Amino acid sequence: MSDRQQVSIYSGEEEVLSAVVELRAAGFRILEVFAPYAVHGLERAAGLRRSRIGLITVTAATIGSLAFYFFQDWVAAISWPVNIGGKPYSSAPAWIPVVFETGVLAAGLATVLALFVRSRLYPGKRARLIDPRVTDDRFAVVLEIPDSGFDVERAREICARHGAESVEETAVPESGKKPRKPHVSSLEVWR
Amino acid sequence: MDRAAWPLREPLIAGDKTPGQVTIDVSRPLEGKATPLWWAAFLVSLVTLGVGIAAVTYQIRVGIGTWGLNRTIGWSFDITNFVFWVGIGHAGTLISAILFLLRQKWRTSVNRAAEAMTLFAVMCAGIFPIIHMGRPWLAFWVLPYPNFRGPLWVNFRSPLLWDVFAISTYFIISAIFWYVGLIPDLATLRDRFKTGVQQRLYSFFSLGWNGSLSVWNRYETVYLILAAALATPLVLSVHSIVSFDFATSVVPGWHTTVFPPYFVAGAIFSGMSMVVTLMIIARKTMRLEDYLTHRHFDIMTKLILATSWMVAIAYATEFFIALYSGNEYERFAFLNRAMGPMAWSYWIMVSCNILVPQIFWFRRFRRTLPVVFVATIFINIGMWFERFVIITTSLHRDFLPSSWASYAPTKIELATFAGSFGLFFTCFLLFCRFLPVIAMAEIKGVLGSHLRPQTVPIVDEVALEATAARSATAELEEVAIPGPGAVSLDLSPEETST
Amino acid sequence: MSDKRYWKSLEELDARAEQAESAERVSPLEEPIGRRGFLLASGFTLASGVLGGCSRSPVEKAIPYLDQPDGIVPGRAAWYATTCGGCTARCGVLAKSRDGRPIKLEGNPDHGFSAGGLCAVGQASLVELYDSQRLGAPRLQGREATWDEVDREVRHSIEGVVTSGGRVRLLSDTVTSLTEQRWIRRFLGQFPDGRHVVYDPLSSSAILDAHLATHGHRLLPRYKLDRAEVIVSFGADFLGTWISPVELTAAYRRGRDLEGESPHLSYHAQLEGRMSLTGSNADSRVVVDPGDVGPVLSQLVGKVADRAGAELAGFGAVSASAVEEGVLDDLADRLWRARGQALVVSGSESVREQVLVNYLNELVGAYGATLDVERPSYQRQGDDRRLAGLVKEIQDGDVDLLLIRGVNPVYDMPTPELAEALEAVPTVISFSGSLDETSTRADVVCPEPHFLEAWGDSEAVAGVVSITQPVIRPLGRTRALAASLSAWLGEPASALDLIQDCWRDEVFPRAAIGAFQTFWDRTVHDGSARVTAIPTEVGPFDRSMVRSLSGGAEPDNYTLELYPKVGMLDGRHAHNPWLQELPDPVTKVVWDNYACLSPRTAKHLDVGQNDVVLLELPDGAALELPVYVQPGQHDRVVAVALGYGRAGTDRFGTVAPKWLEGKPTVVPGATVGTNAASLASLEGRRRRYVRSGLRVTPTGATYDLATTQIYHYLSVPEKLAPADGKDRPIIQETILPEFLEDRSAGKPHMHHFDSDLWGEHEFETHHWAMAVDLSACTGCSACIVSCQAENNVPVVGKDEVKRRREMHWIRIDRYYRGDEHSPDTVHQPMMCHHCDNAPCETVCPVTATLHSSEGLNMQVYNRCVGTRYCANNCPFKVRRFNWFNYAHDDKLQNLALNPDVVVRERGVMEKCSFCVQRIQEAKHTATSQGREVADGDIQTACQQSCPAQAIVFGDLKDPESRISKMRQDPRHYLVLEELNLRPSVGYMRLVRNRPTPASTPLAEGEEGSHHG
Amino acid sequence: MNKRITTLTLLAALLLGLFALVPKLMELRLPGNDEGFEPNQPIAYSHRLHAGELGIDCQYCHSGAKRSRYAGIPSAAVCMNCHRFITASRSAVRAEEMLAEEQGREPNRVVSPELAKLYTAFGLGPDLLPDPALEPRPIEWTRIYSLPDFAVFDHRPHVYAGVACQKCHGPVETMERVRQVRSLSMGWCVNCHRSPQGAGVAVTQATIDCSACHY
Repeated sequence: MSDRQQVSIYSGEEEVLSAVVELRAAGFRILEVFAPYAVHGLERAAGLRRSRIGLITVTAATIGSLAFYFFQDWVAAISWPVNIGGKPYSSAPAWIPVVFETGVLAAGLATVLALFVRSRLYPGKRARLIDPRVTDDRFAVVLEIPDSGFDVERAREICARHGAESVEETAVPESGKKPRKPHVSSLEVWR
Repeated sequence: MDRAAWPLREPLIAGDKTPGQVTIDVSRPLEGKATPLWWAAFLVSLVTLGVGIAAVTYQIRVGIGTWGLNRTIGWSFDITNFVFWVGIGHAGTLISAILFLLRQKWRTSVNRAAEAMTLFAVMCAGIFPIIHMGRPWLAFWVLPYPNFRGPLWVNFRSPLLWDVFAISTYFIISAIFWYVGLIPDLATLRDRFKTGVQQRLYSFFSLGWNGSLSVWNRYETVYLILAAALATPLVLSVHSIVSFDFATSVVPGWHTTVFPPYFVAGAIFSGMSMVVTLMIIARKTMRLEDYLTHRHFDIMTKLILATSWMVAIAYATEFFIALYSGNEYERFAFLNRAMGPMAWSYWIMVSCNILVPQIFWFRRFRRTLPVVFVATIFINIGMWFERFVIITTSLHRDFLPSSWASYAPTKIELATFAGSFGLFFTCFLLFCRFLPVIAMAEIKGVLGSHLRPQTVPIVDEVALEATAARSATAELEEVAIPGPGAVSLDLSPEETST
Repeated sequence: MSDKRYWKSLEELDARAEQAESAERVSPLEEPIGRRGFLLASGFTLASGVLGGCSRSPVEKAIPYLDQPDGIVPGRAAWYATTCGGCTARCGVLAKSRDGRPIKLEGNPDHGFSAGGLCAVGQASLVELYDSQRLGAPRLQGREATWDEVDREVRHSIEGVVTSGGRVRLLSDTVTSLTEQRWIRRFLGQFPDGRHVVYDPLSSSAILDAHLATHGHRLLPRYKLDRAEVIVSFGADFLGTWISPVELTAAYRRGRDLEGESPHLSYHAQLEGRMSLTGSNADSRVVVDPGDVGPVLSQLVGKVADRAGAELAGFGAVSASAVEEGVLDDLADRLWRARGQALVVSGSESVREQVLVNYLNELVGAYGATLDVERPSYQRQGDDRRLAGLVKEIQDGDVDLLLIRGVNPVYDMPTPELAEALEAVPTVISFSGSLDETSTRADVVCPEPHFLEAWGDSEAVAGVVSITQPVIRPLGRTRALAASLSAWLGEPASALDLIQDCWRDEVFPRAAIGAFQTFWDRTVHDGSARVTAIPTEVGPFDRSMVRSLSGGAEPDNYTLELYPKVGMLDGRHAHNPWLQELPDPVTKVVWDNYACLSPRTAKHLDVGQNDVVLLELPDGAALELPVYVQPGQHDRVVAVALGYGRAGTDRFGTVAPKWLEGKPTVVPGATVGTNAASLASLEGRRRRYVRSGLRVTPTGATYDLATTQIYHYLSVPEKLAPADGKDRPIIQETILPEFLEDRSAGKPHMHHFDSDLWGEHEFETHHWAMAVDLSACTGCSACIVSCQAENNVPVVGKDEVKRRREMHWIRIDRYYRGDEHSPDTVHQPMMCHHCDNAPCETVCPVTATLHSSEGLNMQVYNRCVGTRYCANNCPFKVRRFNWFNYAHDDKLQNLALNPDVVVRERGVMEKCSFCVQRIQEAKHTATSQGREVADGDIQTACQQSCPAQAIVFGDLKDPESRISKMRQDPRHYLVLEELNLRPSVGYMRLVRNRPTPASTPLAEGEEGSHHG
Repeated sequence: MNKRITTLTLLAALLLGLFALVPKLMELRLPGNDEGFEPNQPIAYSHRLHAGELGIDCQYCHSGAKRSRYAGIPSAAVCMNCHRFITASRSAVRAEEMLAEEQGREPNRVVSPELAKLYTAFGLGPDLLPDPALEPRPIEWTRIYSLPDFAVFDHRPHVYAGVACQKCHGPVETMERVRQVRSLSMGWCVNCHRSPQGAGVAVTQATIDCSACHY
């Protein structure tokens, strides 16, 4: 793992998109891209997989719904069955609204929690910014500079061709955690 | 508007904005001193809220008898306000979630404010079921918590309990949705403000967001899940459940199966109107003319017109079914609505909800904001009266003529109602002052959309497939964003991609 | 109640916080509380509240008797038979006493004539015992005194009068007590000119006088309504306020029994000018101006005499009358056909009319059959002629010593000069228990105890003697009339001794029993005893006074009819909050009197309900009153209730809850209602409550009346009526001929889907249910007060009623059907139906209302959070909500609370519980006796009090129970059956005794409904 | 790193503190739960002596239990049934007798200080004869078992069902001073009603209808 990286800054989404496509095609390894807003296609251009957070949503929804279905049935038919309006103790149709709501609630909470945990977002976290403008209107592409075989000129040339405002080589931030699982994308560094 | 300059379609955002300008424009109201107009509005809201708090405090101290209710009419202003606010609260999620699903890009200008409106409206709504209780200090008894009473649980058959779950879920999910949407903007603000309490707060709540693409990737998925899988069914369910309060009862005029869709349509109708009202105010006061263009109002008023017709059909259906049912109590209930002692409320409802929106057939009115403003206010009055009609006129004359009664609100009720507006606007004004009213990160994404086709360029795709050997390209699937023509509400023909 | 102090509400917590705050204030830090200080204080109070809540509940003391009296078990009620003192009817009551204080009165089923029921007034007289404004000590010249002082003073006056030979007059209402009569005789006997003048504000003087004319004896016959097949009443409100309503209602009911193999229904025709409770129950009601009754009676006499073949020598000419010939022919036919079983009654104050009534009764053979003159009633003995004489004497300053007992002439005499004249009487002694209009003008007030705290006796009906026994230690230093008189005669003795003496001498010889003590003990135990009546010598019917009457009311002017209201009577109960809030059975108005106008008259005068009109009589008497539009009233009649406008009723100003928009029930210095006594007259030595020549003028002012019902018809307003129904099938009724053919006659055609989507819950042990016989219910409203007393139902005040928040658990819905000028009236008691498929239960979020294993719809107050959803969803609207804390304004009246029923906090829902406390008590009693609960063990409060026995309660699981059999009766129906609520309360169809269903023209518009 | 240590230390301290609070927290009870209430009574009446040692039946004094809702606190007259004759403990009497024998006199009446309070309540002097100076005054006991007003408890059905007094009141016969041994919470009532066999009762289920207690 190298401790150097190349950072190029762009001011438009078209520029960054084309730069990323070409950089990757040229065999450069993109450590991370920073964007002020979601640019369609950029994730895929940078080689990211789709998130599987949806699985968590489905699981949580199922658990939330089932738990509350059985809880309601237990409350009404087992814990303390009472005759309410002559209805049967197990009045399944009446449980549906709450089952639905608890399913949605559990799913929503779990999904967002998953996002935060997976992306290590937590309140009060100090943001590690590649450039103060990336939350405003600039895009940044971070290339890995391997210990050898990095064609600095080529990289600079591609970036400049795609409208990079600046291209710099910098050190990988020191406190950046080492990736726990090396096979996972090195984008980890920028979490 | 010079249409020639924009060959494809009228732009969503006027003034040829760049992302940086968006940041500047949206952040402007948050920086520096508040305008006198803001202060005036805030003070008025705060005073109204104070009046409301005083009224509620008085009511809780003295008794619910300080409301004009009686043994026949157990609910009136309280639940009317509740349903009204819940209805208002529906537009936020609708605009955010459903329009997001339908890829209606114009939503980006209004979704943030609409979501905030949802939250505040649900807050206002949630207050009423609590304070309408005779013993609000025991409101926690509606929660199923373990206890030393046997244990004694709650009654899951009660629509009111469904409400508890529906409203709290709706509030939580809406809050999450809103907050998740805010995170990138908070980060923008954090980085724009260099110091100060505000900056520290933005920093705290922006969760260390740094715009990294991997997080954006996950974020987009979560946002889609929240919108598509959760918020959309939720928004439909919540008002359905609210309508169950009435639909599952035996009261003629309440006991109606058409209520769930009727209530949802009504909620969207009223919510949209409220959004339009607020956006017109925000546009003027916060100088967001470029972001809230006539096109936005054009689309929204069309939606209002459509939902107005849905509501009209519901009114007609109700009447028809009552007459067709052969149930004399049911028939009477509806005749009484239209011609009984409280017919005035019925006719206010009909004129505001059905007649007034018909002006939106005309493009000229749709784009004349003062007209739109007045019309939407009338619609909200009408929608308030719709709930009042359903609740009060059904209750006031039910089965036994001996128990028929009439209703007039007391000062306390009026003050409480006003107070809920105070709360709403206080929250909304604070929101305008301290948080970006326009979703910057989203609007930046659609700035040039009128010039661009909607899908990711296929050429790039092919090149990518071919060259990125290292990555697991096999797993990359076409992020097939449906062409808007396929599923669009067909309200914005301009959106059709070239 | 015990003095437990749990904090159960925020207010109480706040009250503690205030205490804590005041503790804070005495701290030496004398600085004004700043923000920090405030926070500190609020934090402290909050903490103290929380700690107070978490630590030990407030410590209670338990103070047992030092020596527990025999027969008293703490926590267990004891029942004592006694005699009601609510009016002069003197019904038998059972007083329920818990821990030494009476908490409920009920009818005594073993009593000689009242037969188990008890009217609203009787029920409510309980709360008067705990009236803190009752006098607790005698008064002398306007200040409190001791009995010794009073006795010395009175004896001094007596001596003076005895020596001077001055006039002594005792003015009292009807005295049925033998002991009192004895001592009055003895007391007055010591004076050369001592006289007892009996004065009934609700007088039957004309009947007594008429009998003097026709039978040679001034007597009030006993009316045997149960024996009458045909009852024709000329304005006599015998089911409401006339002579002895409980007795008469019970008898009326016995004559109208539809259960059993041979149902029979007496025929009741009512000819009256206003809509009385009795008229509302009549099979046939004829509207006639009371001023026209004379000619109508004469004509009827002519027709009946015709059929009887009686000669009418000297009767005089009979002219056409205000009533159609055909109607009178029909009545005459019916009377004649039912001779020997027919009865004519009249509430008229005219002796000449009453003589005609007597003659009619004589013609149809009522005497000896439906009228008992040998064993008459003593319930009303007032003599208007002597009263008029006394008034003149007083005004002339001829009376030297005046004793006033049980009446309030300054209030209810039409002679305003009387008050001044009284001042001029050298000595006025009042026996009033409170400071009323008259006793405040008395020199000496010797308060009598409430009937629940004193010994007393009575012979209200010849041959039926009853005992009044104390059920509580007297709350004040009061003394019974007989004891006072005996003390002044120099023979002081306790009331008990005096009664026993009297009974030993006068009553015991008439009883066929061995020993006095046995007789006494048995009578005290039973409450009443039958003894040989003192024979009344009645001569043969003397026809000489029977003269036809002609003339009639002037068509250009209105006729004023002053009438007593059920509950308020002559005004002696005006300080009773329960009765003030008791809806009038017909008008449903509370807390006020008003001028009843017919709908047509109201339209003619262009006034509506709440518009104030000025009533003026030719003699100058005038009064302003709000209008109440009364369907079924004669167009020329204006009816005004007596008994209102009592001094001191502004005490009720504090009854209603105080809040921003709350209005006091009565403003300080004002009175509840208006005193209409000034409109009466004492002309011709006769009190007249019917006055002709009335002028009515709208004043333009308005005054809000509070009613518990604002829409009065069974049919919905015409313009809102759906095609298939104006009349709601809530009341089902039929007519006798159809009923005799088919017992299910009157059942409407309804498509009823009688099955459930799910299985029913089984009730294993009991399934409590109730049935109300609409043919029996008269609407007298006794059940309302009985329920109020039993279940601690609060009084909420006029403003709350106006806001439609009355709290009565049982109400009586009164509906008119048909033409507003002569409608049919029905009374339908409505209470919680305890539906097995209860809509209220499913909607409660906290399970505060649910079904018991015995079929009860339970309302758990302490679980209720007060969403009111249950009330909204109740089709019968029988749920009541505590909008405020409705406390007794008179704290002493808290002693009337039933400790077996919890007092509900504000913010909770309440409703009829089927008297679950009685069910529990009966079950526990049965358990302790090792048996099952038997049918009839449990009587709900409403059922017990019902003079007509219209309410039946019991167990559906017992196939032999009365309720099970009633549920099987084809006459039984369920209200709103089509909703499949499976209510446990059912009704027995109303059957009217008439040949054809009355034509039912539609009601006009939305009369009577006022929407603000 | 320092930060992490600080955080951990703080967390540990918090946990430790919570752990220390546990016994205190265990003592905290919900409002209305007066379990363990053991007040001083105006007369130090010993249930251990009367019900335990002497074996007097509970219902001898608390006779309301099968006749009424309330078992009742006995009227002072019930005490006098015995204490008209027994005025002090046997040992005290014997001591006086011995002393009297020693001094060669008639033994004086010995009145224990606690019983003296009973006699005073009756207005009796030291000689157990009415003392005109003393006004009879009932004894003010401190109530231990008490339910809120909204709950009705009736002793009768429980006594007739054969529920032993001790089931709810604990081993009163061993208590010198009576202590509330049950929470009297609704759950405690209901759970016994659900399976009354635990209370040594033949019936299989007692009612758990709300209206059994709340009306």
